[in-house]
Amino acid sequence: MNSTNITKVTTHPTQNEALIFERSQPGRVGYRLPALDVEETPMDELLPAGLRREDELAGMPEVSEVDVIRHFTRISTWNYSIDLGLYPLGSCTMKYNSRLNERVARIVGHAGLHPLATEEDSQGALQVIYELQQHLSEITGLAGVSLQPAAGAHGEMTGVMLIRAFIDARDGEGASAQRRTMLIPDSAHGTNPASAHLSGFNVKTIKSTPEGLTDLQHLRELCARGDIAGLMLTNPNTVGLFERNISEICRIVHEAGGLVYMDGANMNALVGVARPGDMGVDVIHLNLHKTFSTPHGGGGPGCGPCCCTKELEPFLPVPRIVRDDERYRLDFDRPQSIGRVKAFFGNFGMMLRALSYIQTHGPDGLREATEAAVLNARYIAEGLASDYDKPFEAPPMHEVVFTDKRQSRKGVHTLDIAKRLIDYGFHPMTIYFPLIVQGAMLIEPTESVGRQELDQFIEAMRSIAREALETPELVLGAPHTTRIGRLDEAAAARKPVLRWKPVEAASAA
Amino acid sequence: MNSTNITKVTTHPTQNEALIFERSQPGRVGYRLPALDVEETPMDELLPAGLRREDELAGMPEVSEVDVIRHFTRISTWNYSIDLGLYPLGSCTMKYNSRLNERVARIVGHAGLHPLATEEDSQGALQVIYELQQHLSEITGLAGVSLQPAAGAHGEMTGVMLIRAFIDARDGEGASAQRRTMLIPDSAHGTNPASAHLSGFNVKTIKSTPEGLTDLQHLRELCARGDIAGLMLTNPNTVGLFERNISEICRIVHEAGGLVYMDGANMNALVGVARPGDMGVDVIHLNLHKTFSTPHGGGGPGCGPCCCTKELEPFLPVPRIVRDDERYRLDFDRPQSIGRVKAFFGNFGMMLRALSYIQTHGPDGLREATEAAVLNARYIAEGLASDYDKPFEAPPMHEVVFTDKRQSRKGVHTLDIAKRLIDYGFHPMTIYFPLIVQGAMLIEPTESVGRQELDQFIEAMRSIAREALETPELVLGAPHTTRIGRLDEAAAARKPVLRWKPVEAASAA
Amino acid sequence: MLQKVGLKSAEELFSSIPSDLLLRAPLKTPAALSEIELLAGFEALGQRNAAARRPSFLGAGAYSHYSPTIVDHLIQRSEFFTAYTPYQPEISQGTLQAIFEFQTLVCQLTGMEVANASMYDGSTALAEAVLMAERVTRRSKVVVSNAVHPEYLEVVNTYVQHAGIDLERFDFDAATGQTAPGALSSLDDKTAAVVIQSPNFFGCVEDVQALADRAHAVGALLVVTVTEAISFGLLRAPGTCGADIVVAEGQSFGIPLSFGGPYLGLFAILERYARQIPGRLVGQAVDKEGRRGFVLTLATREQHIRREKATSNICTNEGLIALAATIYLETMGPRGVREVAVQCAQKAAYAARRIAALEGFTLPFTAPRFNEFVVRAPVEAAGLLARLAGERNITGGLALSRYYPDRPNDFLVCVTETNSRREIDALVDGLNGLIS
Amino acid sequence: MLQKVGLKSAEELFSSIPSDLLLRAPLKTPAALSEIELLAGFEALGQRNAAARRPSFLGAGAYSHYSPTIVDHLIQRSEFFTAYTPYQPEISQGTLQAIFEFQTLVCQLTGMEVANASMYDGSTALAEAVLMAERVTRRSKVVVSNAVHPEYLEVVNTYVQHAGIDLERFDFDAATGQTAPGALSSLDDKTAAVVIQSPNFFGCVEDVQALADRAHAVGALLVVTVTEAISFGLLRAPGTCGADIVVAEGQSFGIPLSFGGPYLGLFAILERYARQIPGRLVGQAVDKEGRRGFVLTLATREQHIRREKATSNICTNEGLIALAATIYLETMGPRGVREVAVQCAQKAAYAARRIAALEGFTLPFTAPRFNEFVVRAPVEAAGLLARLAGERNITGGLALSRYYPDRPNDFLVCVTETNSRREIDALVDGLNGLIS
Ligand SMILES: Cc1ncc(COP(=O)(O)O)c(C=O)c1O
Ligand SMILES: Cc1ncc(COP(=O)(O)O)c(C=O)c1O
Repeated sequence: MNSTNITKVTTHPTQNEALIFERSQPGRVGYRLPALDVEETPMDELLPAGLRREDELAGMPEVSEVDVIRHFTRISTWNYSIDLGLYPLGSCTMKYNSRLNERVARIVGHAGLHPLATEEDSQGALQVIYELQQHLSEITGLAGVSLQPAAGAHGEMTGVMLIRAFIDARDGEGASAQRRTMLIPDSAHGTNPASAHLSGFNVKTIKSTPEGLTDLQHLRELCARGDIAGLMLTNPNTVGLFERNISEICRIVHEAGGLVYMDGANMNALVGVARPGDMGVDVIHLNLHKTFSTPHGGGGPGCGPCCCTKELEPFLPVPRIVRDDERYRLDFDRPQSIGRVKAFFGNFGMMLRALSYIQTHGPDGLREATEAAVLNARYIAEGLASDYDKPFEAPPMHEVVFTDKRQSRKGVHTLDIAKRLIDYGFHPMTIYFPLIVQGAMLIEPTESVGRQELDQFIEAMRSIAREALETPELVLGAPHTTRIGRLDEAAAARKPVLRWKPVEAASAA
Repeated sequence: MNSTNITKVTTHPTQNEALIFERSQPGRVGYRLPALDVEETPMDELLPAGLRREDELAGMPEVSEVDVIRHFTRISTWNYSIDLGLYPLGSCTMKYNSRLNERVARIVGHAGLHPLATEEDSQGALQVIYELQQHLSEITGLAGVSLQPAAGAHGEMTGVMLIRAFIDARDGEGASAQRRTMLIPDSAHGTNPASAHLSGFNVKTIKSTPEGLTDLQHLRELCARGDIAGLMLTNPNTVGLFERNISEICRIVHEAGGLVYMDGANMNALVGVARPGDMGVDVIHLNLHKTFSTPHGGGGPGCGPCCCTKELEPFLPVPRIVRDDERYRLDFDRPQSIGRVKAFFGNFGMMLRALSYIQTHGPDGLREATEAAVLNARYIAEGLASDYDKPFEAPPMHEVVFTDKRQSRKGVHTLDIAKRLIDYGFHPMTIYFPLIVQGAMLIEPTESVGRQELDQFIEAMRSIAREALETPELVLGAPHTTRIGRLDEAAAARKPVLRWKPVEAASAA
Repeated sequence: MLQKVGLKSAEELFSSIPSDLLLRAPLKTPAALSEIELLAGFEALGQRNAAARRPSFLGAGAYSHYSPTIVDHLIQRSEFFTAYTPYQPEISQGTLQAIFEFQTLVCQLTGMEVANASMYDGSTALAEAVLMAERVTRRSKVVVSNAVHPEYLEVVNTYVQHAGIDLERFDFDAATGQTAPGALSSLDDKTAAVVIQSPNFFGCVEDVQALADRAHAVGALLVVTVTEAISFGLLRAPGTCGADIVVAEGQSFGIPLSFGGPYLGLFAILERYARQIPGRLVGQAVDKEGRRGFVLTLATREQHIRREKATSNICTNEGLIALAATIYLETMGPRGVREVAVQCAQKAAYAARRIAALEGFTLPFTAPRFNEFVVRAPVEAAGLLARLAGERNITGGLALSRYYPDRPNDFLVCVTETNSRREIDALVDGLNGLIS
Repeated sequence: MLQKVGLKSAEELFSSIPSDLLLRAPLKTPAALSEIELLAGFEALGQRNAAARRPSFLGAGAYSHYSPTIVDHLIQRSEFFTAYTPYQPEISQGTLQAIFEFQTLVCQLTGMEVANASMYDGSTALAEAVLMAERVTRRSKVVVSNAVHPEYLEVVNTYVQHAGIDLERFDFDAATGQTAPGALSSLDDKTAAVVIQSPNFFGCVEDVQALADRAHAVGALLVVTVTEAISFGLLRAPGTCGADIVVAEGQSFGIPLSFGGPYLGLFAILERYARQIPGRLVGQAVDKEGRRGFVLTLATREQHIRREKATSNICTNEGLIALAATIYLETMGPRGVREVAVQCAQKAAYAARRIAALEGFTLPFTAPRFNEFVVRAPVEAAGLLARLAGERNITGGLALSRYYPDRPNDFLVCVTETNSRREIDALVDGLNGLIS
């Protein structure tokens, strides 16, 4: 007898919350507005009928306030979140999102400020931006900072465009047209080549060495061809290793006339310990939603500041936020600027949070966070070494990658291990990234977790390793404890259903 | 093979969150305070050593901020709550707690106001209290209102003391000493007799009729003895029926020289429809945390205003909040007052929320809420009539009581049905109250639920009724889907463990 | 739905109510407001509470302490604030475990053995303590210090007026401000309890042990009240000085001032009296598979079982506020609670020193203090404080004439960690400036 | 723990970093602040943003709308705001279902068939739309109206500068303020798209259908941008007027102004282009037992699979803001969205009427409008608005000289449901008073 079946009830309201559209009841409302307090203009005078919509927004849900509350409270329980525990998504730096920062971002003087208020009327906000720029400059060792980009990839695009603008200015449009190659390691995040492409570069891939580092030899070869605009490097790289030849790498690229872009997604391993600017890096983006703790929000918003050397600074997006004595102002007068990458000034709400993070930690706290992040990753590396294969020998920085080589011999793959981890109460690690590691499992604990929970995680992973040997079907069938099992993603992509439709309409279609 | 066992993992962090004391790690802190900014006084000068504590608060937990966040987020998931769905605890009026009211209560001008600020400095708060008094007076039809009591039982105590003070004043201490009997129906809530006792009354129980109403004959008999101070009556009563003889009841009690106290816990059935003052009631308490939607908070805080007739008003607790033209002030000059029942002015934060509730609804909205609450209870009464026995014929007001008579023939009792309801995703109803109904199941849906969910609830209850017949062991063993099963309450009471102790201390003890 | 239940109109829902009792017109309450309007209205009312935004030295039973941001955030989890009393333990373990932690923390702070799940506030907790002392000792006289918060005394008076308890008052030493064990002349074998507050209403720390010894000598209990619970961080725990019942106002643990409530009554006792304690108790339990959980326990003390013979009439208590205090205490931890206490005491000492040095001002009491002290001004205090508020925008403290007409020039100053040195200096300056 | 991993000191953690690269001194960032100090600091900065608390008639791409209280409350559920992109569907169904609802709502509002899970904001969404039009049509010329938000135009310029796309601009009619189909002279078979905004930057509602017809006649797409998304509540949906791609700024749906971000890019298209859409898509799926769930889908368009050949480089999007907009829209419902739109239009009409009646002021454009309109003052607008702010405490609108030096006296006024009649009257009074 299967005890799950007899006791499981299939009508549980929280477990079966429908789409809001399916809960709609004509006539229900969840809002209350004040009555119109001006003389009404006849509708036809207001807008000709031909310009008005006629469908009365049919199909939008009609529900009460408590319906909405229950709807979202219920479906929220289907999510894992940092506040429930370790969220070891490698490369994503799922650290604790301080509630203080949320409070800061909601201060009326900030949250209620219109972006087109005059400089005079927005001195506080401009100061926030200016100070954060200063701090990020200090942290990265790079002089120029723009906070305009909305996320990491956006910062990449901005940074790569800086490189292009710089080279065009340096070499002249004609000559620089010969430099259209951007080197990117095979281990890089997908946004790197995509961003390079957006800026009109051709991507060439550099190999990694068996130790997991950039292949210097290959780099030299590629650089020798005279067409390189630059290199996009992640450091520590996406397998969690510091590119110990970074200075040499920068030298090679620079000597070949190129510039070095650093993907700063992994800055949580470096803040307060080492600075990209000191390594020879020319441009970097940061992810405030990783290193500086602004909430990931189920997929954003982010903020992807672009930091660069003095030489590149003239090319940063306009407007720049600058200080004249005690006054902050917008500087649009940057003739060499690549232009605007976003309306207004970027994701200001995230800047408030990041500044709050920096002020809360102080210089020592920032360094301590880095130390803890690295130590925690080391601890996991050590704890799992006996049960999982590590593709690279070197001790990792803030994240560690394993492969499923050993487990896959029994037919258990990374995906299965990840899903089984859910049963153990943890969010899975990043899987199948970086691409250069077979069945990669990239684990980043961050500093926001204590030893007790690290031990629980290690124990869970080791237990899964044992299960993979002894009861592989348990792992292959996971997760067993969630509302729904593994979903058929292939079928979903084959015949995509991307929106809800009313039953009649859906069946008619 | 039992599929639960193979897939269930016992180390799940969220499911196994320990007591915070068990997570303590020496040296961890979760707070940050500014540095002391005044010259330090040597400790011995500040306080003699003999007055200082020496234990350094040993045993208190040392944890980080994220530890605290995860601790409470995790254990919170073990709770059911209104926001997850219907919470049909009869007599408790678990209606939706508006977020707007929470926001109102946190407005700095209110939340940051010290209770001993001068009248001049607290006019806004005094106005809030005054206006709420006025509205509650309008709603109950009773002239005098004190918001000082902190909960329903506290309001009862206050109200009963008013009765005593009134009688003492009317009859003179000597004569009134003969009137020490408070009549209370057998169906009353336990706080009623307890409050009467606190005020020095002897409780006599009145029987209910087979229809579930106060036995008028018995009431007359008891009143005939000349010693009654009053009657405490709940209306609608605790089986959800309106005491249709209420006017007659009041007449009988009044003629016998007593006063009528109405327990207003069930006012959600009457607001905007009928007023206790019009029925002849002399005193009533309200539960702002029921009828007026202030959050139940896992067991409080509440607010239990006491409303009374003009005749009783001089006896209300001091200070009264009164208005002189445009100014609000505290009136301490009430020589007949029973005195203070609480420091300061009562649970002001709850008053803000209740006032917000009244303002949000408006007169029509208040009545509509009442109608919906009653209609929903009727709908459930109707929906369950075929599967559960109803002890009383009459259609219910805002709540309906059933008995387990039919189910208990198969050995399934109210407790089992309640626990099984958990598996169906609902909080159980109030059980074994009122005491006059065998295996009472008292169901109060409130207005905060739509038909869809009522249907789900009815379906769940009917399904349990079927299970009780077909697979009673399923019901007897419930709940099956919770972290823990039924707890051994008897053992817990026999050898109570009421606090955590460090392991050494605990084992030494 | 009306149809489904066999009705034709909403009116018919109320057919069991005699028609002469039915309201014929809508209630005369205000018309429905939208969110925008309603918020604007409450904001405007808040603006009329001038004291709420002013640097303040008011204490006297309600204290301005900093509450870490996570406290208010966590209590707003739906799962906590929209649940009720954990009657169904399987589905309320979050609340139950939090209360169990709360009870433990209260024991640790007070040095007592058992604590309940909360009372309404400090004042009602004290009243219940007096009633409990009578139950435990079966004696009827209770001797109460005059240095207990005057509003607490009033509440005790109200609660015991019909309980057959004689309240006697004993005085404090006019020079030290401490209650004088010598004044306890009337203790005898009818005395159920001696009731004190420490730090007392005037901010003076009492010699709890000496008073406990006096009480115990006649077989009476010592009931200790604390209004400023942060003092637990620095002062000897009453439980280690002979207290039998400790009650306290828990508002200091991260709870907003909110014009006096909701606050939090702490109630802690010795284990041997556990079955006499009022209010709810949470205890540990196990399920059939031996898993630990928590339940409401010793319910036979309570009104829903024992009715008029219950240890109290309390039902709804201060659940969410107790949760807030629990989160506050766990976030602050032992170090944090101690540091707040030390800062309060240090800043109060600084303020007291500076005020005492002003021409014309004296501190009438000499006893050791925690964070409150009485100042005697050269002029009538209420007027002085009103001018300080109006001209300097500082709420300088509480004019004692509110409770003690015979102390026209005295006012009570409270200093906490939220008062910056700048504020203290401005207070001192203001007092000086308004007098000279 | 250091020991456990075989290290003696924290420094050793960084032994793979060449020692000459290691920082020798602490960072020169500010010293750590406590919560109290930090909040006070940000409050003080907030006070210096004078515009935030003033009645305001600023719009131009960012709008003051009322957001029901539950929106901000619900997005603060830990389960939403501390989760990330739903890579693991079994443990992210809350986020996924919410996005699926979001996509549906965006389709309903725009009248389009497919919407993605969000872009950074309206401006970048427009840039991506231009890039997509090029991909879809394999044509390289894009014709953009001069009445598109100037900052959006700048962003498009930046994005396309290396994409081999020629941007051509076409003008609006100086009298009506609408883009003139007649100005679309350069359309040809190299034209990938015609790009317009409606209501346009000057608040004028465009004749979308006519422009669509022109574009379609040469096989080009019509891209419609909307900065004031509440206009969907009243104006014909672009999808019913021939639009091929609709992008919008979703900030109007309950998102705070927050000095320009985070906002929300809406991106909606016809189904046939689905595999060319940038950004994330959530689709319906089933598990083995046939239960419905949701997953990220059509991932082969995206950078993590397709790398440089992806439809966009976007990864992190505006998840939480999309959630807020979803909650806003579901709370308001069709009636609420429409009522807000109608109130905006009504109040703007009232304001326009009153201002137009003022001596010296004119409204230069005659086209139908939604809730924004240009006013021509008798004096230089920036100075007038500065005086209005300083003397009357009203932010009267946006001086168009910021973007159009040739329009010194023009300013753009925006009126929403949050502007009370009193505020509008004060604006009118102020303008009148400062001129006469
Ligand atoms: C290594 C790396 N680079 C770039 C990115 C892109 O950042 P974003 O998602 O903020 O656009 C990510 C994040 O997902 C990343 O992990
Ligand atoms: C009928 C009835 N009377 C009185 C009370 C007591 O109210 P409170 O819990 O607020 O003290 C309750 C609530 O539990 C009740 O249901």
